[in-house]
Amino acid sequence: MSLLTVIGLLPLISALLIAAIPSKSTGLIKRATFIATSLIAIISISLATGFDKTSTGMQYVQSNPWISSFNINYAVGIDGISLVLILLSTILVPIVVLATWPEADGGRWGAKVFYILILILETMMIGVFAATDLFLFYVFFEAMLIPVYFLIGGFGSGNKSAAAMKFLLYSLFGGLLMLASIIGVYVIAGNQIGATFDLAKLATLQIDNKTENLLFLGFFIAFAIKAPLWPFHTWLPDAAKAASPGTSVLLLGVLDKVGTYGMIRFCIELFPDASKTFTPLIITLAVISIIYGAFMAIGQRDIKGLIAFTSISHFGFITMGIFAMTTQGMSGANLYMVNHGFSTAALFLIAGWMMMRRGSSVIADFGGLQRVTPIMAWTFFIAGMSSLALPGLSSFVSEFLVLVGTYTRYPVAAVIGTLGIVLAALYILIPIQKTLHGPIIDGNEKLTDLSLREKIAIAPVILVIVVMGFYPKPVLDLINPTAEKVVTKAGFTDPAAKVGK
Amino acid sequence: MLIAPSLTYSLLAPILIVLAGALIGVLVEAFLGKTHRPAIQLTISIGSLLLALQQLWQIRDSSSLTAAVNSVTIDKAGIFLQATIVLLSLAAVLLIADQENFVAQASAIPGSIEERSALEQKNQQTEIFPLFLFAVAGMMLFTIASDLITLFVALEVFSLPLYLLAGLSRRRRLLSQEAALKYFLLGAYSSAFFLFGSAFLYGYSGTISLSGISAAAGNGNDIFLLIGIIFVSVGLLFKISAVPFHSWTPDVYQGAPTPITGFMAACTKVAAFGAILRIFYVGFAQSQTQWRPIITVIAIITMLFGSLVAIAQRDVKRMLAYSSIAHAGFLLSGVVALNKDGLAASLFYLFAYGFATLAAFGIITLIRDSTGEVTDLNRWVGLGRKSPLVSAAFAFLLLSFAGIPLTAGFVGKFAIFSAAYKSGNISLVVVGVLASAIAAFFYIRVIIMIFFTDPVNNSVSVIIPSIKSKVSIVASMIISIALGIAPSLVLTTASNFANFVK
Amino acid sequence: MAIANYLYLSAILFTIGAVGVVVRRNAIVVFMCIELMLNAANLAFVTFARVNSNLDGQVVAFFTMVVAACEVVVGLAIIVTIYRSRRSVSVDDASLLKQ
Amino acid sequence: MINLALDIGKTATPESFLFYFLAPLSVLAAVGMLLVKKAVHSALLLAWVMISLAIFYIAQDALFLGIVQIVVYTGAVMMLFLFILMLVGVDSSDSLEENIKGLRLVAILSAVGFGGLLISLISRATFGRQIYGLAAANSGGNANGLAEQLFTKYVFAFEVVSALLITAALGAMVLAHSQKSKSQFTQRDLSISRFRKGSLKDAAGLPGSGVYALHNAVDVPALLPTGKAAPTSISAVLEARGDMIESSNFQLREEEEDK
Amino acid sequence: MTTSSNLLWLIALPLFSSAILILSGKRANSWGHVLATIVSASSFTIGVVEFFAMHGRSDANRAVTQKIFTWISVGSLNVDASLMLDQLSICFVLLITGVGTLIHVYSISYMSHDHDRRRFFAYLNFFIASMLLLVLGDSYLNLYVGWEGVGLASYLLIGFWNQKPAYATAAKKAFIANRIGDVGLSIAIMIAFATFGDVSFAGIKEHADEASSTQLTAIGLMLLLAACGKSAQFPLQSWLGDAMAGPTPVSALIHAATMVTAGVYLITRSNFIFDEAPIAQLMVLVVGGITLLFGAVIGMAKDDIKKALAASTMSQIGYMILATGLGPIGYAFAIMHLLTHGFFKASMFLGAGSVMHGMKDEVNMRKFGGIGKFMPFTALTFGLGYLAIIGVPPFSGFYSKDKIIETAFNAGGIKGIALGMATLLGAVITAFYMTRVVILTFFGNERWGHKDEPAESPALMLIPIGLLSIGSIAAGFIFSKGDGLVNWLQPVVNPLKEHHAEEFLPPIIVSLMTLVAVMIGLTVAILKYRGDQVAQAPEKVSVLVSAARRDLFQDEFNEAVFMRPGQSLIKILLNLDYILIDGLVRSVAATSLSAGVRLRTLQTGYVRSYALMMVIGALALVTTIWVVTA
Repeated sequence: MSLLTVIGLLPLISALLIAAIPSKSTGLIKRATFIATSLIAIISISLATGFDKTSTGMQYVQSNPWISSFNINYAVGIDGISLVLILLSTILVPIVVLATWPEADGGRWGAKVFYILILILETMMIGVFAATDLFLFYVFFEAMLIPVYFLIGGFGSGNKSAAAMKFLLYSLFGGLLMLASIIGVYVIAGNQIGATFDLAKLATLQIDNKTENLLFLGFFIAFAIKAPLWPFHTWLPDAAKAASPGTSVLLLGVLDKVGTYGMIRFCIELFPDASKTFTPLIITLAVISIIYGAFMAIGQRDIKGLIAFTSISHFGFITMGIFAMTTQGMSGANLYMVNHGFSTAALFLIAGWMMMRRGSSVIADFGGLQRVTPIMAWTFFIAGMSSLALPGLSSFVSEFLVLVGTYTRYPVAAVIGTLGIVLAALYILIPIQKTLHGPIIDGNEKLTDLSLREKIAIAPVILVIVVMGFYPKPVLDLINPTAEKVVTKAGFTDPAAKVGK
Repeated sequence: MLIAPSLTYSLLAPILIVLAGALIGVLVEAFLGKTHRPAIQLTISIGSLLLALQQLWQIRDSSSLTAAVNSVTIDKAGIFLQATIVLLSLAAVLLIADQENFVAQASAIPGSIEERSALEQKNQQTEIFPLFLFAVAGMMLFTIASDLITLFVALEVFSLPLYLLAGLSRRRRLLSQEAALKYFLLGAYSSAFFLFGSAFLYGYSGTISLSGISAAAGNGNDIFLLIGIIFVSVGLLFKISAVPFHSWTPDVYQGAPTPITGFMAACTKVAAFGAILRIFYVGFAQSQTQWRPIITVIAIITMLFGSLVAIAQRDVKRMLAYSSIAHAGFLLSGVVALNKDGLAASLFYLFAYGFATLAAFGIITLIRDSTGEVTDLNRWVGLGRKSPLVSAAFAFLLLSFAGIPLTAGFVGKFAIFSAAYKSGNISLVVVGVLASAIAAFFYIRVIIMIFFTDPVNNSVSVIIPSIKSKVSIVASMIISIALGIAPSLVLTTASNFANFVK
Repeated sequence: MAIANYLYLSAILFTIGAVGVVVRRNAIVVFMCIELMLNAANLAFVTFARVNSNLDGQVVAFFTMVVAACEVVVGLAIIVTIYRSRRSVSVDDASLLKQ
Repeated sequence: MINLALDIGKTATPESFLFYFLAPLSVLAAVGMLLVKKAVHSALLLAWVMISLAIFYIAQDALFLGIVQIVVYTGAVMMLFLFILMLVGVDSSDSLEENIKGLRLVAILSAVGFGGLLISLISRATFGRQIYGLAAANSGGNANGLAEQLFTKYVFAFEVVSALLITAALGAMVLAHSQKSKSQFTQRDLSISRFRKGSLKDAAGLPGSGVYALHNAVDVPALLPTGKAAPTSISAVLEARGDMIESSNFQLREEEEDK
Repeated sequence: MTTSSNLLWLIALPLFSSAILILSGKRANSWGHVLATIVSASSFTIGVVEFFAMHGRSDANRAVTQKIFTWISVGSLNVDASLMLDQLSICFVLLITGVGTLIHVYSISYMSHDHDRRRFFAYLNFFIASMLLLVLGDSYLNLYVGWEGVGLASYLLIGFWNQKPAYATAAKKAFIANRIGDVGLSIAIMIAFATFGDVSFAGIKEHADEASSTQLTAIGLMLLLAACGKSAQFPLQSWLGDAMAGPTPVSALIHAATMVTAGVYLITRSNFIFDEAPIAQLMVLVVGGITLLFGAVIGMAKDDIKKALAASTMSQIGYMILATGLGPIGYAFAIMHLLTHGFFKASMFLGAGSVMHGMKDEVNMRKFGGIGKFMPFTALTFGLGYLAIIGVPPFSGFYSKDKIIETAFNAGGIKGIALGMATLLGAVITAFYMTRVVILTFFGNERWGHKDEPAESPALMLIPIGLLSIGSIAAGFIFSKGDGLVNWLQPVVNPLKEHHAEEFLPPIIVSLMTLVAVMIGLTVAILKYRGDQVAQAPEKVSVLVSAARRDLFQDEFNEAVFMRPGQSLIKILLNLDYILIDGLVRSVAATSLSAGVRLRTLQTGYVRSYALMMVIGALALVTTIWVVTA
């Protein structure tokens, strides 16, 4: 059994163990979950240490027959791209667990169910990034929706059931379109090389243009919904507003990355020609997302809605980087996924704590927090700065790579995308001014600053944000070979510099 | 001089055993005191079904066109379908045995003193068991019948008991009787269509055997063949509740006693699809260019219609009825596929759908208030809080119907759509996918009602099921879950058994 | 006269039966219309038996009669039950299950 | 493969006379079935159609079927219909007014279309083979021929039909047979139970109908014409045993009646 | 190239000190300011050491580098986190750390009553670190980090008293204007990478002449945009006035002496690009010229002493930018003016802070008057700064400004005359408004309207002012002595050692013209503001004055052109998102639902209509085959 499988199974096993704890001992449940997920995070780091950075092939591979009639295998393996995303998931989960102790009690079914759902979700998140079998991926891709659905519906606030339903239906719709495409790929594979879902083999298929375009669209729309790209985004703000902060962290931080990850792993790797055909369209959508998301974020009154729309803008950057088809763009987009995961996590967790203390998520209800709760304000500020891609913080490196990578191929898109950074300043500074600065608004005088638990939860995130800003090399080293391989395999080479080296 | 026909009894034994069980049941009704009847009847039913199953296992590799002269074809697919029916029936009979759902005395006028006293005396209408066994035998025969007359007889053999059983609900008897009347009238109506079509098929080919019809194809003028196919299809499409021949489904599903609804929804579908598959794969395969577009259109309409109308339902049984209509559309894709994959996929789908349906209706029997089952969805609100386990099970089944991965429904859908795609019917795949999305809407809405809405103050509760119901529901649930996670065994079996002897 | 005339007759009778089910409200009459359809089918069978020069069609017709008889028993029993509950045999009165 | 037009299958002239005479009549009867108000009339018209069909069967070399049609169908089945009609009220007449809007129009239109298309289709069709008639098949007699088929080729279906018959019987019983919910008590049972019940006062049973007494027991005094109780009417043995009820309880009380 | 391991310490010391102050929270209240000041002084010391080390080396070997680690390496893009100290950067290092240290000292006293003083020092240190990174970075990307870092520091310091909404808004405004500039820098880097495959100064410099002028022009224009943002040049000038919301030492350090001059540094540093891109260079001149007049005009009408000084800063930076636009010869003068301006403007700001300190944070000059006699030291040092800025010889401003005016005239042709006249006009106005400031503040009647007499500030504040004043007096002379600075910078900014093609006017004439210009401005101001003034600003003023008071409508312009349309766009988008995009989604759901509801009515409950449905279904099928077989 591959270490990957072990790591994937650990959360599930933990979930079973948690299930054995009586619901009433919530303290024990929380601690146990935290310890379990932390251990998983630590073990998962060993994936990175044992990872051969020089190789571009899949590592930690394991393949066992699952549904032999369709030649479906339980096949997992990771390359650089998936490794960093798995690490992102496993590291974020304990943080979310630690950060959400009170929020877990506030739901419909109590902490036990909350953490069991989170653990199940963790297994699926690992699975979705590790799967090298198209069918297996799809299974995780769709099954993941269910725990999230219950997390939103059961532990959210506001119009949660409608939001949960919108989320699920939207994603399901996309997923079903993808299913149609998967079936198409499967059948074509059956005709050409024998029925298989093995990604490496599927990448060798010769598909006629029209079919390839349609199949590509099936995949792409699913991923565009997942990673919300304009105009498939409307579920995200609703879901993010309704979901509890911990859920939102996982939803925006990890789950939505499946969309952009899928674009790389499936859209581009399986359908290089169609990718080429659709690149202009996709880049356009990405640019619209960047600007649109930013404008919408500026217009939000609700802090969660704001973060959701900023994410739409960020996903625009990621998509743009992916489809720029340059190594910088691809690596940058990958790094962006990781960085966005952490900065959004920070934003959502702190926003969650703010909202929990204040009992409101309306930006206007805050004010002067810097004076009342300086630590909370600082962490929020740093997270915000990361979100607007301040140099020296993690997002900058990735955003810069994306822009530079895009510019070499699509200068206009890159320039328009760059305008997004002004809007980013607006959408971050306006809420910062309204929440942290200004006079202390009535009702905020007695808010308490971060507790020790909360500090412990947020510290690693802030640390990652800062360290990755200055020293992204370890992660880039993991990503680069794979990103280069993807670009090369899709038939692209970086545009050469006009002069100089 | 009449030469005595030779019947291969060993191959017919599964059906004969069930029929024998039914006959013994009738004798028990006639000669035994009523106190012991329920237990004995149940034992007979289970016993005969198990024996039939055992016999099916014995003959699993057999194949014969002449087991009963030329009336039936024993082949792999037939055996799989029969086994599916028997297995589903085993689960269904346990639900049926929970007599709480059935009328104490069918002849008593609803609301009469007689009815009340029958209830007080805890009378039981144990004739249900032999009727049930007759229906099972008819269904088994329906899947292997290879000439039109045997098909017709089998159709009636399983329909007549169902007409009767549909009217035997303990509560809301007027509705139940109405369901029986509707089912009967429309069923007979569709039989007439079937028969009329058979006549034309006979007129076309000079024979009533499916292989004969197949062999005669292409002899020039196929108008009679087409009329025959059309009318026979109407009869069969009625049984699988394809639009526009579906309209009995919601009414009958709602009115019939819930265990019967479950039995009907699961087993009738298997039997009818078994027959349809055989007829189209064996009898009409040669004329596929004519009927495939027609069935494709019907499949599309059925998927969409079932999914759309289900959204607007407030009654859980009606909702499942429309869901079953939508699933009929999905299954028709397997018929249209007209290849081995399509057959295998259909076999798996029927198996998986059958158990999920049985489990779902089994759970519905548990949700009650003081006046009996509560099927109004508005009153299911907040059930998740009262009984999380049952609600979770029901939610799981709904997700399976919706085709979420890691459920059997998904595997089935995948199998059937990939077969349809392989046969070139991409439009079916696309519409099927869209319909699935629409369908997900109402399944998920029910989950929201159950889990995410606070219970209003009403007295709906989940009763503690009898051991029989429990066994049935739990077994069906286990099969459903197992089929989602590890479908390989059944898929492989279905694939191995996906073979019609022509 | 063409043998096909029997088929025309059969088709006409079948159609009349089919429409009868739609237009009549008395459950018994409705049922009789179904019987008419079965008879029309039988006529077709008998005619086709003649065309096909074999007796299969007649055998089917014979089976149909037997089956129809059984159906009549069950059907009328159901109708009687309904009548006893509702004092009406109008199919329109049995329309509580809807939408 | 012979591809011959339908009109090759010609019938003999007498048969066409028969057909042209009976077929319109049977169509008329069938249409009449839909138009007449009373169900009984419908039933009779249907019987007429069935008899016509029987004649056609016979004309088409299906002697046995023709007879069965008359005996079983027209004779038995239609009688069953009539019987049930009697049961539910023979005068029950169907109002012919339509109460589902538009249904009748649509029904008639689709019927016309349906029939028209069918006829048109049949007219286009060909049998595609030479028609030899049933002379050969019926050479051993029509009934014999049928029997042979029935007991060889279709023997299994024939056997299974028995299940149908049993189902029908069982079904009719389930819906119609009323199990007596109470077993009949005999006089002896009643008597025994009376004496087993509590005190002896019930042992005598209630007074017969028409007796204006409140009690009819050995321990209750008779009433005199004045309305007074007569203690002497009670057996001295009972009095000695103390089983006698105070007789004054039973006097009619005038003052109460005056009120 | 020589490597040095000291460079990292230059940055690391203030950075860590800043982090320590932030992280240790209130515990650092007692010693935070001391640590910060010591650290700043240490950086200065390192700078001095490096300077002398550099001075000791030959021209070619003066630059030192230090590679710290590989920062970003993807494909052909390789950016090291590496620092480079050359003749140009050392000027800045010394200015930043030197003035910075003095201002630290000043702030210890100035901020002593603020309970958040520790945080203030943390920000200051953070600023110093960022600014050093800006000038030490060896590539545009490294520069960019410092560039945004100083922006952030500026944001934090302007908004230091962010409990006042107006101050918080000012901070935000500054950040956003800077961000617009950053877009320029980003795009410039992108173009540079696409063109040269490199983003380091050295790499680009090496190949600059190979690139097409279009690309270079594009890069140059984008860099200019960046410079406009950071240096408050037209059209991104509007934030600087509002930035005076920050504590006065901040205004002195960041918004006068150092950060706002980063644009000048950027253009000077990119001389290899601008020298090859004449159109971009022309634009630099235009921007510089407009801004120097723009700032000067605003400065005439400001009553807020800090805002008047800010306007002056804007105008002076306009001079510098203009100088950088003059090509290889101009850079050194730009830097010279930058350095001298750093001294005198810092000293004046600190002086203004001292006045405010004495006047209970009053900033309105109309409520000052006659302060000179109460705060003699402040008045004196302010006066020295004043003389420097208006360009009275031999004060430092004279040397630097005069050179710029001279070089402007020498640009040749109409361009030269126009630029020269502009710079001269600027000198007139500068003399006018600075005189106005001095008169209104230190002379005339006392108008502060309360009885508390202003007292001279504590020594801790006065010492830095004094030291800076020395700079105001002497710097110009030192720098220009023997063209010391020009020669020092020559290897960096003018490697080809270009000289004036020809002199438009002899230098002495230009100097005289400048002096005359200064005298005109001075005289007009004295005439206008002699005698007693009232404490209220006059209501009825000329159109020009009221326009200048409102910053020549810069905010109104931004509001009308960007903010309002932006806001309505957002409103439209919000509605669009809900009505159109989400509406589409919802309407799909609603359509399905209503289709379901409608189709449901087919289920009438009447068995006959069900039968009819079947008939119609069968009819449809029959029709199909009828059509097909026809």
